[in-house]
Amino acid sequence: MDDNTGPSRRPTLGDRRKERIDALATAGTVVDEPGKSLLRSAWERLRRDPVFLVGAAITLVFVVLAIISPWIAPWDVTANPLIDKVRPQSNPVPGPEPGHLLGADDRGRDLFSRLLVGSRQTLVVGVFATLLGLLGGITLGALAGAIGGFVDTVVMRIVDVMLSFPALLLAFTIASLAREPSQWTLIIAIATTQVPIFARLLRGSMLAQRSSDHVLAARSLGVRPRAIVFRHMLPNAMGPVIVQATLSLATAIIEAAALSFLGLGNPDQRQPEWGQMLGLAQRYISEAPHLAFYPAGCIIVVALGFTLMGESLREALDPKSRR
Amino acid sequence: ADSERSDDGGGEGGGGDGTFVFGAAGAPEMFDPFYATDGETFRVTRQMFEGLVGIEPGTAEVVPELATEWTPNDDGTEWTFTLRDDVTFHDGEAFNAEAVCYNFERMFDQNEAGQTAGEYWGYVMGAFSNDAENSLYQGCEATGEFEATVSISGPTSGFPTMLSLESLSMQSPKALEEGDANGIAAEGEGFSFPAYANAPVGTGPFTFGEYDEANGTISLARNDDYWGDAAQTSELVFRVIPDESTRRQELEAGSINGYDLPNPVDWAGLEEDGNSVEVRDPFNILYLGLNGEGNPALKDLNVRKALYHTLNRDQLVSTQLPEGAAVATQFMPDTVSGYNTELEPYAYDPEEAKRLLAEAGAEDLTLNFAYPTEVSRPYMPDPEKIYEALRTDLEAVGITVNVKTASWNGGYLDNVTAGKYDAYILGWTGDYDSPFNFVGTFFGNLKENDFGTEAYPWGKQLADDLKAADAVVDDAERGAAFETINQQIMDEYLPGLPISHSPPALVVGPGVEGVVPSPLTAEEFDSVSVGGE
Amino acid sequence: MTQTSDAPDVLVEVTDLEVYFPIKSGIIFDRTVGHVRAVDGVDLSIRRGETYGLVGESGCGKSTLGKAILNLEPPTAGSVVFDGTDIASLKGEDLRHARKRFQMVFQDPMSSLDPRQTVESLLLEGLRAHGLDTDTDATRARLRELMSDVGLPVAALSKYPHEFSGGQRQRIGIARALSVGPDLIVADEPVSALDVSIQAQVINLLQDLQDKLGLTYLVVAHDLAVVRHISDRIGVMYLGALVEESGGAELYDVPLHPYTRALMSAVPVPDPQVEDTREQILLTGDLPSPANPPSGCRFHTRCPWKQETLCDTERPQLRVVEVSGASDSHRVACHFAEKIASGEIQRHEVEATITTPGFGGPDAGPTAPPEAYIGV
Amino acid sequence: MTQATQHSSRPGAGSSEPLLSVRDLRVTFQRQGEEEFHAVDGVSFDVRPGQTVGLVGESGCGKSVTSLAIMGLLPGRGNRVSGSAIFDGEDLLTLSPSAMRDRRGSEIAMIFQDPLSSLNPVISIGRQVTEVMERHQGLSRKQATPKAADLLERVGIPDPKARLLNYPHQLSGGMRQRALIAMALACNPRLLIADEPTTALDVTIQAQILALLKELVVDTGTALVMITHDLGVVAGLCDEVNVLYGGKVVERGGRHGLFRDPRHPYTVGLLNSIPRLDAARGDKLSPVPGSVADNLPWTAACAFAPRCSNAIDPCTAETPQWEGDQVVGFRCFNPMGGTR
Amino acid sequence: MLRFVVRRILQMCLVAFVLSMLIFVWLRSLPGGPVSAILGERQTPARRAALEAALGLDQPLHVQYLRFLERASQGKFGVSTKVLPGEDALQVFLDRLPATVELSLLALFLAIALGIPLGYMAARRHGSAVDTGAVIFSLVGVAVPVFFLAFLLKYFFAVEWNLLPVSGRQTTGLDATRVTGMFVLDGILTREWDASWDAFKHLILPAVALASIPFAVIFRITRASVLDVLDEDYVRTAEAKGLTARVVRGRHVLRNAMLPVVTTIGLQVGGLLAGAVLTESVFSYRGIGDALATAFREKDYAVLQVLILMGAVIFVLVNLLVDIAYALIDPRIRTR
Ligand SMILES: Nc1ncnc2c1ncn2[C@@H]1O[C@H](COP(=O)(O)OP(=O)(O)OP(=O)(O)O)[C@@H](O)[C@H]1O
Ligand SMILES: Nc1ncnc2c1ncn2[C@@H]1O[C@H](COP(=O)(O)OP(=O)(O)OP(=O)(O)O)[C@@H](O)[C@H]1O
Ligand SMILES: [Mg+2]
Ligand SMILES: [Mg+2]
Repeated sequence: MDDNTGPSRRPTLGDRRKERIDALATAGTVVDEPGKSLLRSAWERLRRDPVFLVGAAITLVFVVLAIISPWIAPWDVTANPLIDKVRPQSNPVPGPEPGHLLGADDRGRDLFSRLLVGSRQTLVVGVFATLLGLLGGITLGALAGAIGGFVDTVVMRIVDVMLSFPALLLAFTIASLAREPSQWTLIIAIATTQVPIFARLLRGSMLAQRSSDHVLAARSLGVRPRAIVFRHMLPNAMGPVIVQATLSLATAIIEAAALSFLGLGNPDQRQPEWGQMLGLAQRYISEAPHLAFYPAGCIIVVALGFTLMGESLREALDPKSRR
Repeated sequence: ADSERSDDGGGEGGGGDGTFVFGAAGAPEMFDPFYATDGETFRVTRQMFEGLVGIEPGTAEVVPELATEWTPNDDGTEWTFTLRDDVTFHDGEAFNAEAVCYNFERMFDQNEAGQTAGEYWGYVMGAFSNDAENSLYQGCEATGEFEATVSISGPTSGFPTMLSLESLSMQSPKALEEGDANGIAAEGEGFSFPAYANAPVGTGPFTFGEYDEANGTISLARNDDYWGDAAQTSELVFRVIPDESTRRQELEAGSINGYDLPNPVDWAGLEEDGNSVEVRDPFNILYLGLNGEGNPALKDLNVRKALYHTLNRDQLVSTQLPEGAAVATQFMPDTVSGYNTELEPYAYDPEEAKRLLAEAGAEDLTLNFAYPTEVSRPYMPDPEKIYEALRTDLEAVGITVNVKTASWNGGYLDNVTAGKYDAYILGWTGDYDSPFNFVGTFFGNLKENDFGTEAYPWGKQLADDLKAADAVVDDAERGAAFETINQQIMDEYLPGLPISHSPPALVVGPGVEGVVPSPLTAEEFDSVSVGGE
Repeated sequence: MTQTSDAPDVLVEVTDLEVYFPIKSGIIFDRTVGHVRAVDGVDLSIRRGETYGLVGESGCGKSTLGKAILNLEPPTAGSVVFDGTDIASLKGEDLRHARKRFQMVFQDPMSSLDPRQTVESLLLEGLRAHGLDTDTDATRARLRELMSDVGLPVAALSKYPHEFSGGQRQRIGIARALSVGPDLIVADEPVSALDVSIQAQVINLLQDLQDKLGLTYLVVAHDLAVVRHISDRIGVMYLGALVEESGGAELYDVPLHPYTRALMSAVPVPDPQVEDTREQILLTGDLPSPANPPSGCRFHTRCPWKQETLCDTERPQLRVVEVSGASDSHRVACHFAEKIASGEIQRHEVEATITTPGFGGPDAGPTAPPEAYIGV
Repeated sequence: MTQATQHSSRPGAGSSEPLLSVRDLRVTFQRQGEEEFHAVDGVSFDVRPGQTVGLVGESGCGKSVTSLAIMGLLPGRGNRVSGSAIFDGEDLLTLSPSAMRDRRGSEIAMIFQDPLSSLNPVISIGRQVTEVMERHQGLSRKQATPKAADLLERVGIPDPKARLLNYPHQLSGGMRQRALIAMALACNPRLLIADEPTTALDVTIQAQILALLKELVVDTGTALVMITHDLGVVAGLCDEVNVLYGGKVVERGGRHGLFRDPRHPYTVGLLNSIPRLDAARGDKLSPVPGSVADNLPWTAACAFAPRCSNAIDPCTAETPQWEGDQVVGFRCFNPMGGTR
Repeated sequence: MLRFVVRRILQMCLVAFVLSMLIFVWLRSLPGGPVSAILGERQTPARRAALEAALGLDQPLHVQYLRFLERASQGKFGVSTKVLPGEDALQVFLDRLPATVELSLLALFLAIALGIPLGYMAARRHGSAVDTGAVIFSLVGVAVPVFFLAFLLKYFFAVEWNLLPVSGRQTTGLDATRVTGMFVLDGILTREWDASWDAFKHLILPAVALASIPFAVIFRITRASVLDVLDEDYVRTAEAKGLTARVVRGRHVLRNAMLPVVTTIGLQVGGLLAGAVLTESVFSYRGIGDALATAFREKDYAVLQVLILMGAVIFVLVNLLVDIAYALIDPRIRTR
């Protein structure tokens, strides 16, 4: 251990040094601090982020309402208790009265109950559309990202074309293709608009994963290709997709509202849905704008909740923005 | 450029200088009414063209217009029209019997494309020159300078009332000739129209100005050489404003003087703001169509009656339809001759309905019941609302309703025609005052009707009865025949369930006078004057 | 020095290895318009139990060569005979099974570990892939052994990579490579991402492991001092090809290639006295683009000993030269190596030329906006 | 303050007045929901005209933060800076932002580590050079352009006129770093701070850049603060070396003295960690064990104690004080060599 | 660069061809069709069949498509059935184009003029109340249905305060010379200032409504992009050079931050076309969107085909322009 070949003298270290090296090398204490997991530190940040908290609160209230609304709604949404008060000219939409907080709609159905229960359809459409979109996007993106080459080119060309269509127009096209509109047409239409976004996102991060060292390492270990895709690439590539999904929920809700506003939603309009309520309100916009105001407000607030949550989630998870 | 607002024209009465701006819901297709099919086009051409016969303002009654009188021969196959002698076309051409016959021959003698495009002629006359023996129209002869004789293949209630149809208006032979009016051609998926289609020449109180396509305005100018009373405004402008609430806002902002089909909801508000809502007499029928082919249970008359009893039509009419709407007792409104005043509406009686259903063994009836979207018709301003009400009633007696829907042009009509729905809502607005135009349209054609009457034992009988009644020359006799048929239809056949008649309205702003609402939505604006603010 | 015996027992024989990356471009469909010659005709052999060091400037193809040897980057041409089998021509399952014998250690200890796997599952993965985990107890024992080999506590098995420091992560990476019991380990810049003190720890570890397990190393690095420290033999790469190869000490004592000389003289030594007296051969300009390499000797554009003839026309091959101090395992690819060594040819100034980095890749479109907003 | 040292002769250290005098510089980061973190913990050093001062240390020891704090370029929120940095009689830390802007680029210039990301990709090299002159020398763009070409020539960029029109991506790493240096030199600054200017470069290029910097210091008398983790670079370039650990200077000396007779165990450890080109193969290196993560807080101990082979009891109980002066010294209870 | 443009144009042709086929098949596979639109309640199987035969719709799909191609090769894209019956669909498109161009340009201008500064401000004050407020505001822009926004705009600005016209493109009776079809421009060209002003007043409300979504998108991209750039090393270099805040902001931050924004603006053109459908309808604004809405409702195949196809072509062209503009700002692409 001497450095006689070196041109300069260096002090030799005492015996304690060897001990220490050995001790440290074998003990090799596992450190906790430096690389605190991204998720955990993200959570730490989120917990204190007022923007996130507001978003989460809105979302939570909305989800809870959507789940329990049928039980807490004061009226059956399909019943029309105030029908006899409706007069197309003199009283098109009965105003508030005891028992009917916000009055009724144009067929005497309790408006408040419908708004409340409307959250349910909205949530169902938003969630299912996003889930379906995720499913499709993940499949396509994973195919393109995992196989690459020709498959990638073909899939991405399709995705690019889909992306270049304005989302609403695309959804509209899909929805109008259905012979009979239903809630599922709506969901599928919106999911379709989400597919290319998720696909591109996933494919991008899959590609990044593909050329990453840890995948190369797995490959050099001789891990089977399928295991590489499912154990290494996909899980690591999912982060941005998940964040996007949160944001997509907001878009899905807005799009669903727009489509059912255009009459492409559930043909059974007895079950309330905010977009469809907005659509109905259009006829009364001059005389009873509140009919449009409530559902529009609900849509905005809920979309806001998801967006705020998604945005702050994205910022929290993005190492770049952790300044 | 001159940016004067349109509403400040003076209202000095006859021959005033004002401009009347009317908000139309859609753009006209073209200006040759012969090839046109839609109300927005007719609204414009109506101001420029006249027919041999006209309609008394405010009613559906036929009155003399370019012909002062007409007489049929005994079997009603030859009609002699005495024409006005003081009429010239806008281009200065004289209006006379030759011009009339020229017009008939022009309409009759269509090329292949013209036969399809000349929708209304085909509809009322049945055929064109290439299939002359099947045509109602058989010929026209100028029997004098101002006397023309039109022969038809057989008597019908529709003749000569049908000549009041906008499509069958009189147009200037010279202009027709020069503009190659019949030079229509099929091209691609549409028809290309000759130059004449955009340079119409008629005899009416207004002459064609210009169609500013880019701005969506059609302007007509007063015809100062009009044979009748000159129009009250010097200019008549139609502005295309597709959105309903925008039309209202335009009216409120004073930039238009009136518009068609105000939302019933707005009527009260509009009146409050000093506008006047002119409600037309209903000339339409909304019915619930039934299809026994698709759902055999419906073949049972009792089941159909039961369905009828479930419908709370009084409530529907009072809560969902505009004021002035009425519960229908038969397949035509009371303004039409042949209307049977004796008929009573089927009562709202769920108990009776249940009993009848039970009797027929159809307690757990399931209906594929459809309504159209993306449409608003005079007889159903909002189909979904009406549907919802009907559905609620049906479900109340334990009928299972499968909700079906499609957009009006996006398959609804096709599915109705193809019998894909067990039940559907649809209706009809009369073209002219003729019972056959209602019931004949519905059941007169045995092979092709939406009710599938061919499958019923009485179907052929009904069709024959209708034809026979239609061929009766005498008005009173014919009316009686139709009354009988109406009663049979409602009591014995009940192929569908007539629901209601709705009054469409139009609204004009303050200071506008002289609008006479027409049940046929055939308002003529020459009598309209525009006052100051 | 742990030089092997006279009859060299060759573990890896690389012949004429080429790795070209196509440059794609086209109007509607992309076609290949050229190649990046990342590795452009390399011959080398690695003996069993030795450490072969590969140095060169960034972008000269070291990593690509390392990966190509392991068939992680399919070679365009040439063969890599590993213990009698040509790895370069292996495919699919055969290749996968063969991987048990040769492993890789990466530069960046963080990115080469899957952040979502515990150390245990990272290590198990290799065992599983090769059916080595049949017996649970044996597997557990094996994991313990691995951990102690690389100097980590057993408790670390249940942790995730982010919970370790850089040096510890590199140890995990090494353990992973060791897990399947390979003969050859290719280490691509195993220490360049680490701080000096950690770097030294890892270097020591690598040496210990070699002694203990009889491993053969191919160490890729741009730091000549590191390579020199751990290698028995060193290959110097320039623009896709070896320009010189010899034993470590000999390379330092008798550098024959002008590039090696320049490289050697550029390495700063942490000793002011040496620094003050050191003669530096400053190269001008940068490494030319491998997509468009210079003709003849690849180094002629920057060579202070460049001659009027031969250098820019003929590509020199690796050869053994007759120079005092150079053994017969010392090969160099320079036309004038002897004359330079003897001082017959003198150094001169070189006019710097600008090297444009990159190579005409496909038409890259504009940067896409953040994906998240596309849906709006 | 005396100038004489027993170890080093200082070429170019003619002036006795320090140009920059950093005293007790502290930078504390406070991020939402996290504990305060002292990235720089009382650093003091002097820089004289024509002198090259090195700051060395492992990653995270606070080198960059020190330089950014002096330049007033620390990211806006969440940090606290105290102490002083007297430049030419003024405390840079208390200067108004606009006064600081006037100094930056003209009197004090800085070169960063990554030449690609430190150059604006969408602005031509020429423009990026001239804008400094426009800003500080009141030149028009026309007037500045020939000067910019001269500058590029001076930092060894061939065909400078043509290069002015190039964009960063069209240059190689070495050329980019030269361009960055040209920008820094544009207004003949009196102090140049180079934060790891060669770390991203190859050795051959590094040699070129180091030679260039050396030449500049000699030619212009500019003072240079050289930040690096490479002791080799320091050995070749610096007159004075500061070894940083955990945000504190743990040892300072002239380069000859420091390399010959390092006192702090950390310095020794660093030196022993480096494989040397001129050493034989096979010798085990003797690195500092453990990693920075093992640090103790300076407030109650020597941060290095857990990794220190020389640690004695006080090391984990007290903060070691600075032994020495502004020229040489160390911070250790149990230094190596023990001649002192 | 030229190669890039050629490449994109060829790609566009290919896309247009494929798209034309897709649209063709798509339209015809939709239920309903022009026949029911023309016949309405008078539809019977016989009349349907007759009309279908006359329009050639009874032919097998591939025959129809071949016919379409044949006509298209002669520059005829079919005749409108409902939007402007008898007119060639391409002419309908050309007639309607200026209106939409005028409207979209103003909307885009508004969206940019508001979105970029606001996005920049929000990024500079990242996390502050201003930032959050701006994010919420932009979200409202996305979530409020156009018809509702349009109603409010019309109600207040036109009806209540009588500041602007309710709908349409120009006051009726105003006798303006038409040159390009863009009324504001026409007024300027012919020096009919009042016509120009009048047309401009008609543009404001629809443009504001149309701008609501692109504004939100541009705002959010700008914000994200500025946040990214502020973190870049070269901004720090610029600061180290002592450049004034204004220069740092304009030359170094904004210019780089604009790159993704420019792309976004290109993508927004597609959105504008889609948005125009609703906006033009509620403002009775006779543009492409209005034609598209009518054509869809009335199943005017020829017009639908041409409008969608041309919309795609415009979209691709605009994005080509954007890419060129992009290359002009970004030397990394220009000098390739
Ligand atoms: N997948 C690839 N596609 C195209 N070119 C590549 C690819 N991988 C590497 N190259 C190019 O091949 C050349 C050699 O790359 P390589 O990574 O082997 O260099 P290196 O010597 O390892 O450099 P470094 O020291 O920077 O790691 C470089 O010019 C690089 O740009
Ligand atoms: N903006 C910041 N916010 C919080 N902590 C920071 C910030 N900038 C730096 N630090 C912390 O300050 C410490 C010193 O950082 P600094 O960048 O000065 O290290 P360095 O010596 O330059 O290291 P390197 O060699 O990696 O560049 C590090 O622990 C780093 O994490
Ligand atoms: Mg490499
Ligand atoms: Mg640093």
